[in-house]
Amino acid sequence: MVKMFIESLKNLTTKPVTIGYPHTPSPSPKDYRGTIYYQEDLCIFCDLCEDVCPPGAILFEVTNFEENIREYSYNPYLCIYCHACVDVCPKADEGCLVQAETRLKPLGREETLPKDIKLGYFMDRVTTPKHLDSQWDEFEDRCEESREGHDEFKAEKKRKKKEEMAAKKKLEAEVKAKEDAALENDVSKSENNPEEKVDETAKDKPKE
Amino acid sequence: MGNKITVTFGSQHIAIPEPVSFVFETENEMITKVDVDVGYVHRGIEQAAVTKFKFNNVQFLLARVCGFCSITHAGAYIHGVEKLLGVETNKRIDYLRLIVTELDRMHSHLLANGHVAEVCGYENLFMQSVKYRENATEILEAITGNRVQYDYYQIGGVSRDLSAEHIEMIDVKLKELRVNVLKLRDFFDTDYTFGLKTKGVGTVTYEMAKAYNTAGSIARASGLRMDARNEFDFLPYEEVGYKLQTRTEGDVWARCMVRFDEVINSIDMCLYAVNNLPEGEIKVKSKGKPKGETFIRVEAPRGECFYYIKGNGTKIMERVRIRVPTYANIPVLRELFVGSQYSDAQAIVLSFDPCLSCTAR
Amino acid sequence: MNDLRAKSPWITHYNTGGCNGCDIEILAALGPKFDIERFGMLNRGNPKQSDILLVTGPVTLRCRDVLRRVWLEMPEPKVVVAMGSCTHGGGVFRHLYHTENGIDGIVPVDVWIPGCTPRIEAIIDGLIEGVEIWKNKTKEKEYMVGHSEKLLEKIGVLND
Amino acid sequence: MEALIVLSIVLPLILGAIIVFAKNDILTSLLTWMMLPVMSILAFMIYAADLPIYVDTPHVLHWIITLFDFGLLAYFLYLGAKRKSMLVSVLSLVQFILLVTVIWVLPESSTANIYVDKLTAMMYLLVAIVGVPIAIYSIKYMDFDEKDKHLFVGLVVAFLGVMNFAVSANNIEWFFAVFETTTLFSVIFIGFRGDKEAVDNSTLALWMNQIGGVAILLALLIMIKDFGVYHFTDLLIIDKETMSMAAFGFLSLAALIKGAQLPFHKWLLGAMVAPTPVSAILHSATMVKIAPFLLLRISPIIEGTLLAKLLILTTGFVFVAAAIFALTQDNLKRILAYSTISLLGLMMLAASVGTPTAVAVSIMLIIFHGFAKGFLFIEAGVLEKVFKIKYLQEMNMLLEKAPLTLLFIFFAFLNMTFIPFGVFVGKWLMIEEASGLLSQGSSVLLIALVAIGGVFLSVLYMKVLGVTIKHHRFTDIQVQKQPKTFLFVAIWFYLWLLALTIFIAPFAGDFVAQISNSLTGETTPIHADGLSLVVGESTLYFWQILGALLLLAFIHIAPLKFKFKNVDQMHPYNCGEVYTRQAGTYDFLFLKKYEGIANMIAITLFMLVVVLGGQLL
Amino acid sequence: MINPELIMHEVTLENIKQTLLDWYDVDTHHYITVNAIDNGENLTFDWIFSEYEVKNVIHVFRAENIAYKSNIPSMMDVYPGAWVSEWDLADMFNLNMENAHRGMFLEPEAPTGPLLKESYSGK
Amino acid sequence: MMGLLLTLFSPIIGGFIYGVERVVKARMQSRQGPPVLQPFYDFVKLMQKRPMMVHSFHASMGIMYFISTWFAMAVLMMGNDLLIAIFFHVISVLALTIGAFSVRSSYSIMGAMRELMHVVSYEPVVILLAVSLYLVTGSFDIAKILTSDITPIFSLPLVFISFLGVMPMLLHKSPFDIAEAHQEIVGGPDIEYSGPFYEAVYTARWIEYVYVYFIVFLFGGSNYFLGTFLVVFSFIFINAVDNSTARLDYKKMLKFAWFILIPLSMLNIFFVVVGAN
Ligand code: SF4
Ligand code: SF4
Ligand code: SF4
Ligand code: SF4
Ligand code: SF4
Ligand code: SF4
Ligand code: SF4
Ligand code: SF4
Repeated sequence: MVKMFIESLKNLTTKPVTIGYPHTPSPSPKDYRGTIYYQEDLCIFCDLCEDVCPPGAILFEVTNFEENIREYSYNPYLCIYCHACVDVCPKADEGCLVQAETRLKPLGREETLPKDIKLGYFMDRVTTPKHLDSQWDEFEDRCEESREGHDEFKAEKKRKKKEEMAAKKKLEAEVKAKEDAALENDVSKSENNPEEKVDETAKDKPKE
Repeated sequence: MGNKITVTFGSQHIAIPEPVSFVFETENEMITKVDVDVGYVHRGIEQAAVTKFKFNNVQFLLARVCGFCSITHAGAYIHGVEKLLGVETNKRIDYLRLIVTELDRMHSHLLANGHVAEVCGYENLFMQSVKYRENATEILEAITGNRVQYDYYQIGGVSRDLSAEHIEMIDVKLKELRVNVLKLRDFFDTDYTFGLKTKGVGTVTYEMAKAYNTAGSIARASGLRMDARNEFDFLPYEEVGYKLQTRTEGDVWARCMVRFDEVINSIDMCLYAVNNLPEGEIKVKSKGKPKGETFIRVEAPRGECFYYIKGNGTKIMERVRIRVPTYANIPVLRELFVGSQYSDAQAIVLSFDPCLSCTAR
Repeated sequence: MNDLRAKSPWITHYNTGGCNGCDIEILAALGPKFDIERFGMLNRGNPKQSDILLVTGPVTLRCRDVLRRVWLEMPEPKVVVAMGSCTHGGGVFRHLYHTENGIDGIVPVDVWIPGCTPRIEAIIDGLIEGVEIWKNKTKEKEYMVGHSEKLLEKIGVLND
Repeated sequence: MEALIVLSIVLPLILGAIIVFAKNDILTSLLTWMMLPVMSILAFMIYAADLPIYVDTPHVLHWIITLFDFGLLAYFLYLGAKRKSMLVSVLSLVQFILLVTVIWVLPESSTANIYVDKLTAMMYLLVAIVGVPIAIYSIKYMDFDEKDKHLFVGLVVAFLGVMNFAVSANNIEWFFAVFETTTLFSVIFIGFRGDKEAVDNSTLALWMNQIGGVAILLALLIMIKDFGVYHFTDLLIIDKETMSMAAFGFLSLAALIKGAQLPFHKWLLGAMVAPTPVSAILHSATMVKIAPFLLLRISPIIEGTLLAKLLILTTGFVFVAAAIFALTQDNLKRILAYSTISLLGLMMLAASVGTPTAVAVSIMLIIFHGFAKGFLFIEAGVLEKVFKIKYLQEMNMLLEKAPLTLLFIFFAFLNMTFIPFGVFVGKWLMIEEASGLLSQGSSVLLIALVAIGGVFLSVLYMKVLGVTIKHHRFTDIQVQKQPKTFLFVAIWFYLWLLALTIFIAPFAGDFVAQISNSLTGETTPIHADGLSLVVGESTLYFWQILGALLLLAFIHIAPLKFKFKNVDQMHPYNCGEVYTRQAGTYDFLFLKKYEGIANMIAITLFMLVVVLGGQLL
Repeated sequence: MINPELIMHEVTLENIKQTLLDWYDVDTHHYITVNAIDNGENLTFDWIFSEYEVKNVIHVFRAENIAYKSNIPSMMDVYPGAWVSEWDLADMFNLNMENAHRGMFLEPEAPTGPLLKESYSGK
Repeated sequence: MMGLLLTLFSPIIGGFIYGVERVVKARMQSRQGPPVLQPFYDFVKLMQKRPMMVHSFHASMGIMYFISTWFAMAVLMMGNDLLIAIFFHVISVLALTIGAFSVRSSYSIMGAMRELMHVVSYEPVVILLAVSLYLVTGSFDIAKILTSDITPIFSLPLVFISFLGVMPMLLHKSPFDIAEAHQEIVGGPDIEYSGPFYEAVYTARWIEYVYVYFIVFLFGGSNYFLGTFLVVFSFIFINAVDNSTARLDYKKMLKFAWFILIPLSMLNIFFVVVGAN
């Protein structure tokens, strides 16, 4: 009691330890675990980061099925800044996925929406901060669908390709056969084989 | 009826930041009955650890079982996984882990004591505790990149190394902290009104502590020589000068004092570890998927944290069981209230430093 | 007048089941180094006298109604500041069986503070942001025009 | 004038007898209602007359009264035998022997046996204005499932006559007779319901009061032996310097017992088993008021003596202790009883101090306490009968159940402690007076006792008020129907208290100060300056009186009348939970364990009063 | 790497209480917790203890092949603080636990027995 | 005239004192603290909040608390009797406790009971203070006390000390902020007030500051310089005590007041009396 009394009086006469933030800056220390930045050109789309991210703050949405273009989306408000994605990224050393020391501004009025292209893939699509959460939900569903769609698309494409190939082969074979027939007159040898192969591959692929 | 006053204490109450509710029935402020609800924070982490998360990112989830001992939860899990994977860590890793664990203990203990002072109506003491605690959190922020959620443990190692400047900074700050903690301890020790409020209040006797299998500073304040650091070799504590701290009073005040003694011991350990840091890699390569089961005990700031881990050779764990210190201390806490004053109830609760977020998981 | 008002935001803090990390930082923010009382902020702990509801955590099922009641007990104008990734979609606790995936569906949020755990500077930024929004709010209750009693009763605020 | 005095003593007795024997509802009501104007006018006329008046009585009356005494004692003996109470029998026998001795040694005296001065006239007024409405009230009260209505009302009415007689007796032997008669009445009242508890309590009251009787007889004996006089007026003219205090020691003891001072408070608490009008009448205008009256009668004699100092100590102690123990009670009537005990302590304290202002304080307290307590007990009876509420904890939400009764209770309680009401003025004057005494070197303890006791009483009342108002809900308030008689009596008291409070300055400055002047023979430094009350150098301005009245009026009428429009309503903060919870009050039961100690101290003080104060050593 | 020395005791549900009553010594043994593991068809129960100031020793009382709906005895007679862990398990595995109050952690709308394999493996 | 002005401006003066106090308190905790005008910002804020109440009676009691405190202030400043001013203060306590009792909240009811315990603790000491001032200056009249040539502090040091002891009770400061006890009963009697109604209670507390410090000022007698010094001294002292003590419970408060402060005051009075004779 008495000691604290003296300490109180002493504190009264000395300068407070309060830092002046936000009027004076208070920078994060080196290697502070801040926002994740992404460089699309370096990415090899291995999906490892999406896989490891505990809250699912990184998502890839397939935007173009034909060309297999995936778009990286990152939700900095869901991210727990755990650094796991950077650890796992094979291209992290080159700067594909970097954890910055700076942190994001809080999301409040619309003007303060972060518009940084590099990180705000998701945020850019949001017009009002309200319902950001539910939008992310929708977005998650969409990503899921797109992934499924992409898988289907891929399988479909493969099957088609295979079919085409098979047809082509068949055609070729026919031509060849004709030629051969013309040459050797042996028709019944290789008619059903290519088709069976296509079926098998079509069954296997989407399962992966 | 009539003279009974039912006081709800929580779930939203200024004295306990966590949601937990005590329903006290009081007569002239004396508590005659108490109901406890500790289930507000139940999120289903044990299930999530065996469904949603793969074994190599479960530690991020477990770190968020509780912010105060994020390091111990992740640590316990990783010790277990390393055992299942057969990874042998080197000394440097152990030392680095130890430093962060002990720093975590320091900041946690200082805040816990400060909070006891706060609910005793001793705002200034709380402020002083928080003021000095900043040293520990600043160190932690510098070496792990966050003030609370360190995510420092990784399977086979730690996420960052200590540089020379870090070591220098830690050394300076810890020495400063040591002086300040001694000063703070002196305040707690000699303050008359604080003593009135805390001495002889909420006493857990040695017998009670034993019978209820209490853990952590509650057990040690009652004279029970019980510390996972002493009983389980998860980190090289003996090398760095660990000493078991006990008191015999068992009251609120003794719990604060034990925490201060532990903080000082932790500072000494950290200083030693920082200055005698062995050389080596900070990460050992690990391979394979965990298979088998193991039991892990580690000492979290609040006491012993126990993990049971079972893997089945896949990416997903088979079972993760968490038993946390508060979980062990809740039964004795419930017994303490009846017969004490309502005005002391807050101090009793906070002196247990209850962590509902790990109790309910 | 609104500028004067903006200098006195009082806070009620409620943890809806987070990991405490955020709450530790709130305590630290009250401490001498950051001292949010500089901005007139007091931790009142009493929703009836508060202007800012500072929520942390992913909203467990059991906390959900409590959060609603606390929010309803705050008189307008008020703002809700959601702190940490938990509050946004549940953070690391997203899609667990006992959480509500963040507070967005429970009470209307004005400010989100990113981070797990956010830095104290971020808390201060978030609170200041909240105050900026709060400044322009009025006494009007935009929500639930005309059926307040009923709704209150349903939610259990009119208990007894 | 003599005739009026006799009338005001005899009329109630006769009317009481008629009521008892006629057993007719209409007659009962008629006679009782009639008594209100008659008695008031009688009392006013007597007060306005040229006082003091000595009434000479025929010698035969003396013998009748003596005979009556013996009859009474015989009855008590019979009661003792019937109820198998050794104490009662022994005390009756002792009294019997003492009485025989007294009559044996009683010298002739030419002094008139009935003496009416301003104090007596004031008591008449009190009996008329406070006592009669209670009798009226009891008619209606007894309609609620009680038996023997007429007997009860008759007794109450007759009791008023006995009280009038008691305050006019000059002859101490007569005074003994009335004293014992009041005891008899209280025994009958307390045992009225006839069940075991009632009988036990009445026996308790009997033997306790009999000790008082014994004390009076002893005093009488000593008086006759020492001075050879046995009239109050004769005592006053004896030279104070040479006087032995033994007789007054015993008289004070009788007063202390009648005034239910600790440890003899049990009988007054036991009186709670009787129908509520009994409590109302015992506490307000009659019975216990004999105690301060007796002390006021002898206060000029004992002023400044060791006896007075010891009395101050004793009553001051009771003032504080009873106020503290009142905090532990949960029965409204018991709380009121404790507060009466406590305030009686203050009245007797003031009477023992004996300076003009102190005497004025005592009178002031007698009057205002009479009004307020009568009012409170009446409302307690209403609560009990109409709303079936007896205990403090049942008084929750009185605002919804009984708004009007709450209003009255609230007002009466405010009267008991708050500025600017009479009891407060008494307390304030006492502190002022005590501070004045202080500089002359009197005891510091006196002031501390008054201050502390007053604070405890305030806290007690605030607690009770708080409990009555507790747990109010959102609902609109509907005023409930009450029997008209109850309403009339309540409004009667309300208006009297209000009027007396607004005109407290003239009332205190003219009425009370005059009585005090006449008693002490000095000028009392209290006078009215317009409507402001001036005491020595201090002034209670009228704007303060009015301001306080308005504030308090608002506070106690607000629950009924005041509504905020367009304001959101929200349930109390409950930590965000929806638990139903009980909210009682503190009962301070842990204080109970000190009650034994307090009784021990009180007994010691009693001994000291008699032994040291009476200079028996 | 940690190296706990496990001391396994095989018990059954019938004899666990008696075994513990005989074995448990309040001065030397520290009750840690009770654990249940879902093996897919049945449960395994572990009662786990440590010893004061003895290094790296963990006692495990293991009861295997427990059917889901068995009546599990409460150990509150042996050590009074057992209730938290027991009620917790009762909630999480939807057990018939002696004396257990249900709903300590789970809200009514939450899934029952969330740690049972059938509850989370999507069947 | 001066009295009237002081009364009218007492909320403002009190708010200013409170503002300074918050800064001093923060500095004692080595914090920077709010701006000095913070109480007035709070005032504006509370006025602009949407009014919300539990029920009309409770809300009106909040306002009555404010009015009666202000009235007590007026009596202190303009009346002449210190004792009466002290008793007027009880009316404001009545309004506060009755209001607190009227709501169905255990915090509020406990707060009200504790408030009553505060009264039991401080009131005797305050009355003894008035009496002792009378004793040395010969009057209860405030004007006379302020013009008497005797400086009360010199003959009443123990009374002053015991008043320093009850000041934390009057102002709800640690170690005797028992009725408010934020961490236990979240503000006690104030808990259910919000918005403009809370503002009434909040402002009434400021007036209490003026009330209490004015009583301190009386100890300076006609030496106004000394009076001001005493006010400043007690201000710093009370705040330092506030910052260096834990909250006790109501039984300890009662014991402290009854077995230390009251005897202390009585002792002082006794000495004065003995010295005078
Ligand atoms: S830091 Fe963690 S949470 Fe954030 S994106 Fe990377 S892996 Fe996901
Ligand atoms: S881990 Fe790296 S390379 Fe792979 S997808 Fe993610 S960002 Fe691209
Ligand atoms: S100071 Fe402590 S008790 Fe008070 S609100 Fe902050 S954390 Fe809670
Ligand atoms: S008890 Fe649990 S939640 Fe609390 S600090 Fe320890 S490990 Fe963390
Ligand atoms: S005990 Fe509390 S602070 Fe510690 S981990 Fe658990 S919830 Fe967090
Ligand atoms: S921030 Fe969270 S964990 Fe910390 S005290 Fe508040 S509610 Fe509890
Ligand atoms: S956001 Fe992170 S630090 Fe904050 S409560 Fe949630 S898990 Fe904990
Ligand atoms: S008790 Fe409450 S009002 Fe008082 S300083 Fe603490 S937080 Fe502020």
